[in-house]
Amino acid sequence: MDIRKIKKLIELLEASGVAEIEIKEGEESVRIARQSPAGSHAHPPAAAVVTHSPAAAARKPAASATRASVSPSPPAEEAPGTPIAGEGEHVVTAPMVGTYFNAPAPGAKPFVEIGDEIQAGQVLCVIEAMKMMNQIESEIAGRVRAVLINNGEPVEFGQPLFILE
Amino acid sequence: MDIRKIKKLIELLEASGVAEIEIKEGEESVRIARQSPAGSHAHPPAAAVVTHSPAAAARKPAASATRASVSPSPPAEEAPGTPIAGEGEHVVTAPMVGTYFNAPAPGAKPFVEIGDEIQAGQVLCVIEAMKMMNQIESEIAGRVRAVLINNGEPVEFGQPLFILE
Amino acid sequence: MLDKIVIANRGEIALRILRACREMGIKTVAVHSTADSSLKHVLLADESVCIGPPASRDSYLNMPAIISAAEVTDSVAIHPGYGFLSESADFAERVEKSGFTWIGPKAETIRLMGDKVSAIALMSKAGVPCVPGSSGALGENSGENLRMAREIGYPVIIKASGGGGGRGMRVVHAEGALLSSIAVTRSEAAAAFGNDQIYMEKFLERPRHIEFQVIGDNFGNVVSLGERDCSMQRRHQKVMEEAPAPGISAKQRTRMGERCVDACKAVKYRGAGTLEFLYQDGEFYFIEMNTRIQVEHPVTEMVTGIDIVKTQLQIAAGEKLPFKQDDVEIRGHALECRINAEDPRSFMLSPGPIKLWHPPGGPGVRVDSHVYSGYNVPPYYDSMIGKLITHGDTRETAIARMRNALAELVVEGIKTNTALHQEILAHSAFHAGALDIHYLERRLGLR
Amino acid sequence: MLDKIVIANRGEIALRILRACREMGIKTVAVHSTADSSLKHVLLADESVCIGPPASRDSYLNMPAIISAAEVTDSVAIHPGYGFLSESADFAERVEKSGFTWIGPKAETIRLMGDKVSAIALMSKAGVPCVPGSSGALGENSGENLRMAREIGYPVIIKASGGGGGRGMRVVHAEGALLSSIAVTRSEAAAAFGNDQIYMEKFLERPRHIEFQVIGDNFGNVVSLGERDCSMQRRHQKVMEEAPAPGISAKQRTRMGERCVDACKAVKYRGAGTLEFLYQDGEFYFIEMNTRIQVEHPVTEMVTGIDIVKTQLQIAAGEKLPFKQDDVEIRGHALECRINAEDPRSFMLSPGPIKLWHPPGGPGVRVDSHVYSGYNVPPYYDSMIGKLITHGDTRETAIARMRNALAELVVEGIKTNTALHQEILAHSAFHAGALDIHYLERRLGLR
Repeated sequence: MDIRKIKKLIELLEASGVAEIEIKEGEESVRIARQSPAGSHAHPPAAAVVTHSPAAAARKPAASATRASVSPSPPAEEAPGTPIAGEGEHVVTAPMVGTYFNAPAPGAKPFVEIGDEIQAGQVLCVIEAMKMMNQIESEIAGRVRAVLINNGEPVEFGQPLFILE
Repeated sequence: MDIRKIKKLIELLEASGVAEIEIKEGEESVRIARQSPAGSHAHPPAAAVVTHSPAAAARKPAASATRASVSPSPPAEEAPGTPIAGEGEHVVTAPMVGTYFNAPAPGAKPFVEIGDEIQAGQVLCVIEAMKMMNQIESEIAGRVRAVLINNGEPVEFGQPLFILE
Repeated sequence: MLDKIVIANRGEIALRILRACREMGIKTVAVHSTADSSLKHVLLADESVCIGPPASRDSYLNMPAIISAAEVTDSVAIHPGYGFLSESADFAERVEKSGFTWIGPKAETIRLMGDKVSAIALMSKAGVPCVPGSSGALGENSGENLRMAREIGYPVIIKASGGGGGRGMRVVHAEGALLSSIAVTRSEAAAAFGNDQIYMEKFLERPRHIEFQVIGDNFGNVVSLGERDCSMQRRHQKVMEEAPAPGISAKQRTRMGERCVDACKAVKYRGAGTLEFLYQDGEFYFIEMNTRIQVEHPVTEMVTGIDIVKTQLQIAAGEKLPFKQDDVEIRGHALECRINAEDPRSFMLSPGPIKLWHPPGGPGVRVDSHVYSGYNVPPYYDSMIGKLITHGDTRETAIARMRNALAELVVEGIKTNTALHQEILAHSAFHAGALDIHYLERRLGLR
Repeated sequence: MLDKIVIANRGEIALRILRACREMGIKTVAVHSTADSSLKHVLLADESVCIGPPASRDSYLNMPAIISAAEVTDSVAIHPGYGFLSESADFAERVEKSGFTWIGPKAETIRLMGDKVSAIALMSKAGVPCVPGSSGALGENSGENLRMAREIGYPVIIKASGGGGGRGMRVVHAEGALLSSIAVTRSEAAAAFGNDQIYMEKFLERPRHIEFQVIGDNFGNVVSLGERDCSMQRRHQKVMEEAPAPGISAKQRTRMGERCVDACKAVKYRGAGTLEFLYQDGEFYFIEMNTRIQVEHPVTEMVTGIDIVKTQLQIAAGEKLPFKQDDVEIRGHALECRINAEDPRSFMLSPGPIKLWHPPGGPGVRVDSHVYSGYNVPPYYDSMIGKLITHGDTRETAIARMRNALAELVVEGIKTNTALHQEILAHSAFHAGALDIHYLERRLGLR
């Protein structure tokens, strides 16, 4: 069960009216539950479409059988891993597909850590794609509020990496 | 183009948001248009389902391409041939499939005519089915306000025949 | 060719017949109950006639209403589909007496096959193997009874003529127990049913249900389209079917097909029909013949490439069978899953509105279903809302395609038995094939 | 077998590849643009990776992004589908250099066939017939030119090397007009393009588009799967396809198939490929080879029973072709209609949300489509939202089934070209078959 699969499950959960997903595959198992709906973030309208996609429903037959259909219930607090920036916050997303590294070399000091003040143009991380190390620079100045990915993990285009404030 | 087909087209028109249907088949052609929506009757809720049936849409592709989809517009005045009883009126429907005859024999005086006062149990018409002549009697007393079918035409189960008042 | 026909049925088979008619340029009249006016085939038909209220006895079983509908629409023939009046010899007779063509066997054939005793007698005579037994009451002669049991082969079952439903019967596995079992069953029968008549039959412990599809014309031609395996059953209802039957050799297929064809030729069988057998230890035992199209006919269509419904219509139009026995070739493997509106665990019916219907697609996938997004499944009739059929060059491919198809199928608003099919297909025993008719209930009982 | 592959495409072909993978137990990675996250195959895939923004050049044509996606997901191979990077020799090369298997021909083969001159040279050498012509600039020798035209056969076309798009060309129907036409075209060319080089080619007035499907493995085996007729075109876009091509005899099929196979064997062709021909007066003329799966591959699958996409995957996994030329048999007839999100008269694109999608069903009907009720057709890509494919024992049956299927198809919310297909199928000229590539535009022009 890799990260992308879990991420997709989280997306499915969010896009649906389901409170909890639990999956077992042989040795592995994963359980994803919503937080209480209090304080929920705004919901991208695109998700409503996904709710009704047959393909999405096919992947979660248990869910599709029980949930109320026509109007998707409002999504609860975002699950960990895909936070959305609040007021005065800026999300740095991956400009390319590849593997995320937080430091110029294994064991070296990370480019940035939570709480660091950074300048526009400062290197935040490296994404390795096709054996090339691509330095990812910040477009703005700010302070690192959150790092959203672990060292060495794959990233896809548009995936949130950091929250700056 | 027989009567039942036209009746079905009228039903399709009513169940949809379409203003007009025009069909040509070889030499024949038929055009069915709504009256203005003023004074429209109540709309049976079942018709809303038909609006969205793929089979129904398939029979009127031109209509389905242009009409607004999710909420069917209210149907206009009923087209001639399928009136619905108003206050204080009673519709006599066919209790069986067969051919309608308004008189006991060809050329004979009709059982009832518009304006006739009739008694409960009085014969209203004959429906021929499987070479058998079945006399259809009125369940109530009243006055014949309308005859809804022509002599010699086929009727189906539940088809309105007379309006009594 | 036929000009216009009445489709005297509902649901998926009515749509199946309508599709065949449209392909052949035959006009269609859909007759329906008041509950069924938004059925897909009613909406697609050239004409429709409402024939009665929801209850089947007043609509789909209402012979005068259906015949009247044929009269008022100037139809020339009536297709009964399966179920309802399809095996009513009386209806077939009335249809033909009213001057319409009955799309099915002659009334006398339906009557003959509808009676189990006359059907078995006919089949035995034509060389079709039946379940061996005493064919009558057992006598008191012990030596004679021992000889008979030895001839039938153990295990045998001793049944009280007055019994039934599992009562008044005793299975005997070896000769040593035969005479005492006969004596006990006889005295029990006398006590329980006031009738000490008993008889003896071969006992089949783990039979498979295998059936042969045949089709004949008005000119004495009859062809076998091979067999189907319908052993996957729950409460005698078929759940999943396949063709060809796993483990049946081409030689068995040919030999049994020939016997079925011979029996049908003996009665000048007309139209489509199915001879049902129990199969165990390499032997077939005839149980009954269905004188109509069957739910599971598509698996045979997929492996033979022959359109059985179209052929029914050609035969009814007085044409000769358009193929010969030598033209029939079994290619690949096909599976059918019956999709029912029911809870996959409790099997409770689940009627109501279907909010979203998204059928599967792609190569080797056929969907025979009358439902659509927005269709309301009425509570009055059979729970089947459609059939998924897959075909592949091997049984393995057909199974893989069915698993994909079931995963792609989306039905929202009502419950379906999709999960039951997925469970069956996930099990290695199904992949091994050749399961008996008790398999599914054993598995369901274990849960 | 391959463990996990990247499907480097979108829409129906991506779903087609995914279905084949699921049947074979191959894990799938869907790579997609930000506009495509709710594509059906993305939702069904084991994993998905967003590779860029909507514009194709930044996503589906973004070589590093796709290769990176293969890297981060530990995939072993990349299937390019059709369009996008499927015929990029550079991409095939980079994929293989990055250590992944390219599900397609060798990069050098793609390059060879991508160059029209080298492709024609190869085909000529292998005995595949090409359009006869001067194969170079015409000289001043009148006798020589007359002899050449006579050899090619009238009508011939004189073309300016510097011309194009219909300019600088002149058709000559008889010998009497040849020399003056050459002289006039030459002087016009000099005036118009500053280059008086001209050449001569056979002129095909009413050719049909007929193409041969081939498939080869890594062991030098190549098999022909017969031909398709794709003459129904609008602005060089195929609209409807069929197999086999009407009027092509088994002898022609075998002879041309052999020549195609010989040419492919000469380059050790690997994977699926299509040789496209113009066909007129009983003669084939090679125009180009497509080194990938094609949109219209299902019609060949339906008549041969061979799953071409599955075979591509088997070949990429290093397996031998699972069938021989003698195993390939053409059974019945298949049609394909491309369903596009466009106005059926103006051909304006019609993207947007699909409110209701109800595909047709029943025997002989296959639906390859990635859309569903609620899917939003993005405005960035090809307008095709699916393909209806029908198969029958005869061309007539396939046509009748397609007419039924088109009538049953419901797409609400966007416009589609369904009505255009219905018009084509209603016309007697189509029923007669063997129409040329200009037929549809002539008909559309008449309206």
